[in-house]
Amino acid sequence: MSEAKKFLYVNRKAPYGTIYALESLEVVLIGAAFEQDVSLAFLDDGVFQLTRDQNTDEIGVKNFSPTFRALGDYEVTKLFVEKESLEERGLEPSDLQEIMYEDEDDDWEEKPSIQIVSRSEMADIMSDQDVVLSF
Amino acid sequence: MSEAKKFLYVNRKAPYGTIYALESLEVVLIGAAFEQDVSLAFLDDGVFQLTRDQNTDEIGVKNFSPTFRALGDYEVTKLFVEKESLEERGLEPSDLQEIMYEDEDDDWEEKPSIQIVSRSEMADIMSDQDVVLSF
Amino acid sequence: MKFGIVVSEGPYTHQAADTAYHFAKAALDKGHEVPRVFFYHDGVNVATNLSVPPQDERQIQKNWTALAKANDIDMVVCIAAAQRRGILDENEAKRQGKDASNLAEGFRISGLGQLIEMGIECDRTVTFGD
Amino acid sequence: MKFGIVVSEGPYTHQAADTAYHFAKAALDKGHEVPRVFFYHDGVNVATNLSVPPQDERQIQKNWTALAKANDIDMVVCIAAAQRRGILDENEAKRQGKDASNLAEGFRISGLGQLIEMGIECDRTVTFGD
Amino acid sequence: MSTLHTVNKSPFGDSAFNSCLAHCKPGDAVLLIEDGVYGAVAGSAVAANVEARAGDVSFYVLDGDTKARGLAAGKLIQQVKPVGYDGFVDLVAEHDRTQSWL
Amino acid sequence: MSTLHTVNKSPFGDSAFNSCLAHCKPGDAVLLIEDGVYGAVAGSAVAANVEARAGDVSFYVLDGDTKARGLAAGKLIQQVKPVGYDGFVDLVAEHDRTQSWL
Repeated sequence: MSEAKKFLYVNRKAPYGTIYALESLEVVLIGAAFEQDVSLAFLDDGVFQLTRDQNTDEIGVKNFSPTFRALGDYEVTKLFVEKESLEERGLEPSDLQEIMYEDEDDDWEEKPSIQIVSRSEMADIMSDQDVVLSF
Repeated sequence: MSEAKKFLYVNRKAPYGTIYALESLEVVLIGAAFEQDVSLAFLDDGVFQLTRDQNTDEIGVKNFSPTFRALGDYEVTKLFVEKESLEERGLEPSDLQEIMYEDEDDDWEEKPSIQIVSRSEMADIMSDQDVVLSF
Repeated sequence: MKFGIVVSEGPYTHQAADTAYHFAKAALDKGHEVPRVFFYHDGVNVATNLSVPPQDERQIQKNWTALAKANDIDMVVCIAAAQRRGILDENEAKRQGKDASNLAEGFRISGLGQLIEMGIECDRTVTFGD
Repeated sequence: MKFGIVVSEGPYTHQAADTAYHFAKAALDKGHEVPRVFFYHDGVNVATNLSVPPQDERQIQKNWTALAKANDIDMVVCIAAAQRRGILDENEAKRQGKDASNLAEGFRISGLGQLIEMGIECDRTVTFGD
Repeated sequence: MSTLHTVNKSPFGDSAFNSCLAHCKPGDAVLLIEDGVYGAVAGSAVAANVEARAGDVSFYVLDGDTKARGLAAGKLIQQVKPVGYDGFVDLVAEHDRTQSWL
Repeated sequence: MSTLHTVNKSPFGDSAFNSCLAHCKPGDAVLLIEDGVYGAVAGSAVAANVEARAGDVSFYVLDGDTKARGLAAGKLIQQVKPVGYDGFVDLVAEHDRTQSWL
């Protein structure tokens, strides 16, 4: 197999109303085993996937938001969240759950996986990929 | 059975990209046999259902737009199209196909089934129904 | 009051079938009647008995089947929509020369007239879709 | 060039499966390769062999089966997505205790790894969805 | 004679909510369900559209759907009232017809 | 290094097209397919957004989809070029990656 490719998973849809967010996460988890260079983009309604304190008891749908916190264990550590998308939706970065990973290159220091980026930075990230998978 | 109910079929989606427009039309055709008071509303992207000169040869999907012209034979003669929706989409009433019916109460005179109405008139039509089916 | 319910999207992909289920249950709990639920568009896919979701997810088809059984709900699947999407009862499978069928218990396949009839005979019609 | 194709929506309801089909055909006509098509989300419903659309509509499943046969395309249906939606091959049906299966000829059921592998090994990956 | 409107899609991704607001009449009610509940978030780019109609239209949000999405009551526009599935049933019964903005 | 963006939903009903325009870069191409072709209609409420980017981004429309929807060439924004499925394949091959705005 050739060297690692850059994979970007683009998340533009809200959770629960449709299954795309959950099934996207399932791809990310499986894909982690392939040791590619993986990034996740959250923009537009996709930023809603990361809100804290999701409680799905009343709607009877499985709450998959804790799974995002496990991504670090799969070495998926680059979650880019678009600032403008948050603002338009009345959200602050503090409305998102904390997602951490241990950086093996920096004495296993705990670092945040979520990076808030501007729309223009998001465009740069998108244009620097080999494979873009949209859900 | 009690007296006729007012049924409104609301069409807000474009044809071909999704099947809703076609399957909505199938309901209208079957529903015509029940002798209720039927109206069709075309607003938002639903106005695109009525454009003339649709030719689906290249995409391999069945062209169902001629069926609208048969609605008069089923005594479905009230097709309300929202003016503002047309304008936002760069369409004129003349971009829509002609759909006629023969008015049995007026010596079978040929009359247009499409009535262009304002958004506010559309809201009045919607609020004067017994059953609203959205597709 | 009599509530007629339309389900227009498939299970799991859209929340519509879930919301419709919770709505029907709440209506029945309040003493209303739900004489019929009509499954149209991708909603017909709710009626497949071949769905095997993970154990920790809700069982959408089984929940509907149980609710209908307990409350005598007539669950109608549109025949034209079902044929396009591959939902067949035994008779239809035989007629079409297919050696398998997949319509779950509690659902029946019929025509769009049942939707109009529901609209006429119920006090309220509520659509759940996308 | 090698094109990998993802189909994310079900047949007839969305145009995605049609556009993907025409795209794959055009790529092959131009001498490109289409080693694999991956069916995910409602795209798995393309693979049902119980669909019986009206005679005057296109036969989406049959068209894909024929294209794959003629061009040696590996058509993979995601197992997790298929189980939720009721698409089973014979083995899976047996394993789940179901007495019917509905996976059409030319499709095979496998895991999401096949999607990643396609992304790695193809020069381009194109997704058709909604 | 009044109408219950339901909206189930995010107002940021889909035009259904705005179209609903443009077509509902004084005395009508709008119930936000599923991804439609995002229309009830305070301080968003569409919040002003809700506030502008809150005088003559009643706004409701399906409680289970807001909780699922992590939207605490304090995050919501003040004039929007939370209801459960039972409240949804009452709203359908109280209004003459229900129009789903799909 | 450039990207082909595809948009398959109407810009009047869905925000995907506007988000695509806000994220594509000079030298990229945008191909409108399926219901996305409505974004190419001249004189619409979104036509100005296309015209504003037409200097640095190339716009294409899938010909079969415009014909299906009754959009004659004369109805389309001048800077948008029609292509067939074969042209779609070429665009994918010519750009380094394809991003679908679903």
